[in-house]
Amino acid sequence: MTELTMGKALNAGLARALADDDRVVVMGEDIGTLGGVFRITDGLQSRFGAQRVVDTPLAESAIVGTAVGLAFRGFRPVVEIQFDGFVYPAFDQIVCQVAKLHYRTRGAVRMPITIRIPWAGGVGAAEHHSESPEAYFVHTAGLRVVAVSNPQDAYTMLRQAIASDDPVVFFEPKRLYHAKGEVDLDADIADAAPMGVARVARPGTDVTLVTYGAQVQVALDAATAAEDEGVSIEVIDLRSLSPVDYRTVTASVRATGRLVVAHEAAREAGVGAEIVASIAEQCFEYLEAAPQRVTGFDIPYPPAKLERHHLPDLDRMLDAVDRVLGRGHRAEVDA
Amino acid sequence: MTELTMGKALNAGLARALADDDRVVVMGEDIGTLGGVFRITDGLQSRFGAQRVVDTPLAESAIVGTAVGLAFRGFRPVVEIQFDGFVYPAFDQIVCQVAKLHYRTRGAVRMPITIRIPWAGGVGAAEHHSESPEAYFVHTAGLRVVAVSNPQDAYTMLRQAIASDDPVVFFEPKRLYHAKGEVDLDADIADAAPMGVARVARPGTDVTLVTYGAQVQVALDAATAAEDEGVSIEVIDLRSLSPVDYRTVTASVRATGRLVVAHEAAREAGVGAEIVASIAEQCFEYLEAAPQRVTGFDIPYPPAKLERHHLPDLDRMLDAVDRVLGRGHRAEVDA
Amino acid sequence: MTSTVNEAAAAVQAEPVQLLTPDGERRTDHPLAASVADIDDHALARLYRDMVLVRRIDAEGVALQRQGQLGLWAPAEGQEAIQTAMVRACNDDDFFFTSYRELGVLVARGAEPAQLVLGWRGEVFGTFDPHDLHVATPQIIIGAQTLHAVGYAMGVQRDGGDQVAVACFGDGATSQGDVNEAMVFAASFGAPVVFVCSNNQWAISEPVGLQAHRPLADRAPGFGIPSLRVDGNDVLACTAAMRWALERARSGEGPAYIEAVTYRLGPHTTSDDPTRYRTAEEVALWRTRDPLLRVAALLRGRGLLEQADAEADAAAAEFTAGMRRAAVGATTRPPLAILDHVYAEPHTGLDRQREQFAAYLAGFDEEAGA
Amino acid sequence: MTSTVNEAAAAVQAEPVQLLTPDGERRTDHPLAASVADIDDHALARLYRDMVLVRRIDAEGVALQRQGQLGLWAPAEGQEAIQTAMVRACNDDDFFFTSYRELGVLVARGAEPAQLVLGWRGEVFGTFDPHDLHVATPQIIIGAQTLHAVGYAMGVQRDGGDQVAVACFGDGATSQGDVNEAMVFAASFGAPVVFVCSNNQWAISEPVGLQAHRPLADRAPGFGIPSLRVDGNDVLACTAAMRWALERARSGEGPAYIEAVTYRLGPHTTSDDPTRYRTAEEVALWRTRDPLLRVAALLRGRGLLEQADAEADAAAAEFTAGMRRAAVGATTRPPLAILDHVYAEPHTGLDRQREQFAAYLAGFDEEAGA
Ligand SMILES: Cc1ncc(C[n+]2csc(CCOP(=O)(O)OP(=O)(O)O)c2C)c(N)n1
Ligand SMILES: Cc1ncc(C[n+]2csc(CCOP(=O)(O)OP(=O)(O)O)c2C)c(N)n1
Ligand SMILES: [Mg+2]
Ligand SMILES: [Mg+2]
Repeated sequence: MTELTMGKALNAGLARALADDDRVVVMGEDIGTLGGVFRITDGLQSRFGAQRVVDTPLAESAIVGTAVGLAFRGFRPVVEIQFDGFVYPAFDQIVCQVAKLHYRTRGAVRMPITIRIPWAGGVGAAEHHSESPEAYFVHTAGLRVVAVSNPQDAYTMLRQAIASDDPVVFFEPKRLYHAKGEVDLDADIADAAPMGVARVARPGTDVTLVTYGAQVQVALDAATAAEDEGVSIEVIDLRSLSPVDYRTVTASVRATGRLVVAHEAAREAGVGAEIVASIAEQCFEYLEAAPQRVTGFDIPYPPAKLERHHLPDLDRMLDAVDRVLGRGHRAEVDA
Repeated sequence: MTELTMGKALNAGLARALADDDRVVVMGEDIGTLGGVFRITDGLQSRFGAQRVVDTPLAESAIVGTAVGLAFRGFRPVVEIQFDGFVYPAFDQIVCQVAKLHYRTRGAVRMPITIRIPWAGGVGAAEHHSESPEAYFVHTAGLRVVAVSNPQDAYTMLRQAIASDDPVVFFEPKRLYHAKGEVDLDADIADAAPMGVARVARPGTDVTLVTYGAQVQVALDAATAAEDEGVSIEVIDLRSLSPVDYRTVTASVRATGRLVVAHEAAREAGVGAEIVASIAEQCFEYLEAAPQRVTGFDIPYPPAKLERHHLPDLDRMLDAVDRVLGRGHRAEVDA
Repeated sequence: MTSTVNEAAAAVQAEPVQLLTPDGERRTDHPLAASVADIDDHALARLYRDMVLVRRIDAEGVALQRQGQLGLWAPAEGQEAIQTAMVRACNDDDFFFTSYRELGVLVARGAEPAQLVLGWRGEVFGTFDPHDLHVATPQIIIGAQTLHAVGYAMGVQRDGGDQVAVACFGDGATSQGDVNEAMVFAASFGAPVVFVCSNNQWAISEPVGLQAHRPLADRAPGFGIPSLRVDGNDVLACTAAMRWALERARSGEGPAYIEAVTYRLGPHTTSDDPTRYRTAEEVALWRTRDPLLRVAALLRGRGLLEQADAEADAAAAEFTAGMRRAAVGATTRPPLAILDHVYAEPHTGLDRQREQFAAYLAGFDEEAGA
Repeated sequence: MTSTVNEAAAAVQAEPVQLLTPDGERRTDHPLAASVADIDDHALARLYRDMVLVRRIDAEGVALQRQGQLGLWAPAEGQEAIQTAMVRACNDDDFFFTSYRELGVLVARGAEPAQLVLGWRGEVFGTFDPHDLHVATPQIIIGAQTLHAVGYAMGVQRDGGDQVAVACFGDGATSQGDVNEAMVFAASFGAPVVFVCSNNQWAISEPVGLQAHRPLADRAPGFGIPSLRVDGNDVLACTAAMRWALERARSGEGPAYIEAVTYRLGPHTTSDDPTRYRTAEEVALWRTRDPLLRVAALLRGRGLLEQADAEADAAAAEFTAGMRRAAVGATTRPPLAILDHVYAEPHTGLDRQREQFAAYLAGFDEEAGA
């Protein structure tokens, strides 16, 4: 085990994938000489050469579109979208090509493309640099969508994503890039939990709190705080947003009878809506209270100085926990 | 009252908007000389001139992006996206500009842009011509999203959308373009129900069936069929997908205790997820059974010869109604 | 000011390159003529047969659509020369990324009759394995395939192959961001890709003059990509242009661009009514420039036409009969097939939907049985 | 072949237009010189003061960021000439659509100190009413604003105004689909828009040579848009180019394109470390081409420098003090403000969220009170 930041773990995962399979090509803006604006690809170009770690011209649709062509030729492209808010120019190529080509060709052409996205807020950034677009991709059949919450998952799941024969949209919470954790760099990715499986980050008995990405740590903190008040929260880190590991989520809700889902993204038709709806359908008779969502508001991501009011925090999570326990001392906050 | 097809009602709505306000400009591919591939803009260019009804070069991002510029200059652009599946190249301009400019400028710049989208399946079309992308826009704060189900709404709501100072994504179910209905062409749009309000398309007491667009007719047929079996279905035509008129929906569910939501779009993080989640939250104590969704599968839209298996139909709606009534005689179909 | 301002090089190439006149005369005075000197009368007869076959297949497609056997068809009539020349100038493993209209590419690459009809019939999307024909599934999203071609060519650069990628698109497509980005990437990386714009004068109802006020071939040089504007109804000029472009690309000189000036003689698709936006005179004028007529005239002069026609007729009769059989005899896949091939690897969400859908369908069988 | 193949007109304009040498000599031999003959020494002194003010404001922005008063700053150092010239050549109601780096445009249009800092501080996005300054809120999505400029110009065509829209973007932006589509639409409609590409040699860490192997100005003519390549560090050449472009646009001749060859002397933003991707020598070389130095040299020769510097110093001192006050004294809006202005009209969904958020916030007050 080695202690690494999430950023370094991702770098190690990319290096390992590049070393293991010469069909892996890493592409994006500023990822070569500079090593990426977050340095996630630091040193990779000098180690693997400019043919394998490619600085591209400034055009996201072309980055993804040429990745599709590389996949036609048998490569495994890993593309970096510089910030979450810059994925939209590539949306057409992602939705109409990356997601659909395997279906269109009835399996004759595979799209083993990994789309890495430095993601979400909480870092005091400018407009368009703190977006949570994951629901768009979850709603798009043909894609797999994952979100990591710690260095070990970052390392392992990135390698799994690159190894997957399906396209994977890979969300990296940028506010955790500097967070440290133990990483087993030698573990076989086949032995590790598959990227489609959720993780019970903290067991509990009273309330199931489902979340992903940077919010996992907030949820764990909320669980610790709640413990003092005698409430036992089970925190589930989804890891995979599409497909969702409902086996793990339903098992928990069947035990607790209460569900809170938290994410930074806007609420309307977000991932939380899907989780609440699926659980309402699948665990109706187990639910003891109305499920609750703690989410960003249905607004454009606000300016940096105000972002903390938009983001779920410990108080808002605990408020929702109170509500789901029927002891809401504040007005309902989220609907 | 005049009997009109939905296509002609839309044409009349556009003509009226062009006549009433010379700041209205209609733009798109093939909408001028040809009158649009669906003839929705038929005759408008010869009547209002090529400066007001504009055939544009073939580029959706530019169509929406120049509409933004026209809005900066005080115009009210109405753009046509030729088919649902061709909106994605414009996604960046819609999500980052159209939806956010009013927020970005704290109200100094308005985006009264209407984006018309011939929409959804059931017409035996080629790939990319039968998409239901509405959830992407519902998840995008700053947009209003509406879907029409009959000629009168088509006429009135299109005029309301154009008159709105907010951007509106306007979905027109192409399989209803030839469906006829009575239209009051003289009604004042201020007197008509606002576009944000849902409509009880058929009252009922046992189950609330919520849907929109072309599925409204399917739902009404299902309600008729169910009546024979002694089940009374209340059909709600949402009309507005963002915001959803929860007042109407919750009132119904509080009365029936049972909810089915139907749409053609894929299920994961779709509009149905939002409705089920919101109702689970807002009407928990009224629900007598797990809500049910009847949706397209989580697959790319399938080839024409197979599309009927993908689309909700009377049988699948009745199956869900049976399930929500606890008398499912078939296996659960949707989850 | 004229010495300072950059204007597109107006006079470099006023007229599209033509090596075979509408009267069937070969032009040998043109600098490009030498590059097709090896194409003798018999080779021309083969190209002619290819083109006639495409025309017949196209007509059969339209007929099948009119008879309700196909949902739609996008006619290629009038564009047979560039489509045929493109493929014949290539190696078999050069990879094509085309739009929906490049019927001639599929035919020249040996697509089976069923592969030409089952897509338009709405049975499946892709009708062939792209790796078999070295042709990607025809693209409907205008221009998207040009980026795929560039990416493929970048792959060739990386694995040391000698293939060239060919990006085929229309005049309307030149307005799309993707097509321009494709030129940026191709030029930046010097990728072995050939851009072939079939300027058939119309993008549905929009004349090419709405997309651009200048020849489309003028666009590429500013991106650092040399271009040629050729008579797209002249199979020799198209061949010469392709050879020039392929040679450059294969020898590592990077991308090249061809504008083939041609005409869509038929409607945009069988759903389209072109009389709403263009005159009968215009169509009549272009009929005089028919790519088949000029080769026929030449072959007639050489006494080779009759045999070429007979051979083409025979091949076409067999092929179109196959199309008809394939359409009429098509069996639609079972409902559950719509859930196949969404993913390459198992997917718990979809597996669950499949199970439930199967049970639902089985319920009907039970009902029927009961 | 050379007579047939289209290559970009290589020799039309080898060197960027220069009317003021780095030594401060005015060139009168150039065909464009006449168009700025009216700019006498005093007018040059005014331009100089404008540019110095921008440089000082820029330095203050960097300083405020370093002191933690701002979250970020995108330095404009080195690009003052084109930014200032652009605005000064325009009418007050010509409308600018810029990127985040066009500080000089905002300054020349009279933005207040607070309007230059509150955005970078993270208090608000738009700091001014675009209709007041006739400048759109600076754009972060690379290239997106170029389409807005074209649309605005299309609006001018429709309401009969005489304004011109100016689209400002960088060298990196030229690769984006949107920028190319903007040229397509502008050319197609003959819209009164001027494209100004500030080629500062770098797009973050990527040299312009990665985006294009040819001068960026070569791109436009193929779209039917004439272009000029000018020394972007030469305020006279920039002014001449803008006058040429504006004159064309205003008289109905359609769009024009200017590539201003300049250099970003500072980092991409205050978060960037340019030593990772470029050499000190390169920066030193460009420092000799500083747009301020050459005007200063001329003014010094005319005995006007001292006064111009004194005036600029005074203006800068006042302005930067205002920036500091605005930053340090900024009050962050209350939490509920994040829900304002999402829509222009009432929205039931958001109204409900506002109510609930207000009640939630009030809960804290009660707790605190209790
Ligand atoms: C992104 C996108 N927008 C719109 C369409 C609808 N559409 C289909 S074909 C066509 C015209 C294409 O014209 P051109 O590129 O000249 O090709 P041609 O059909 O003439 O071969 C249009 C607008 C589409 N398929 N994709
Ligand atoms: C669509 C999009 N992609 C990526 C970025 C990230 N980004 C910000 S500035 C920049 C470089 C822009 O270079 P250039 O156009 O030359 O302008 P400059 O910064 O040099 O003024 C990049 C890649 C962005 N803002 N928007
Ligand atoms: Mg065409
Ligand atoms: Mg730059």
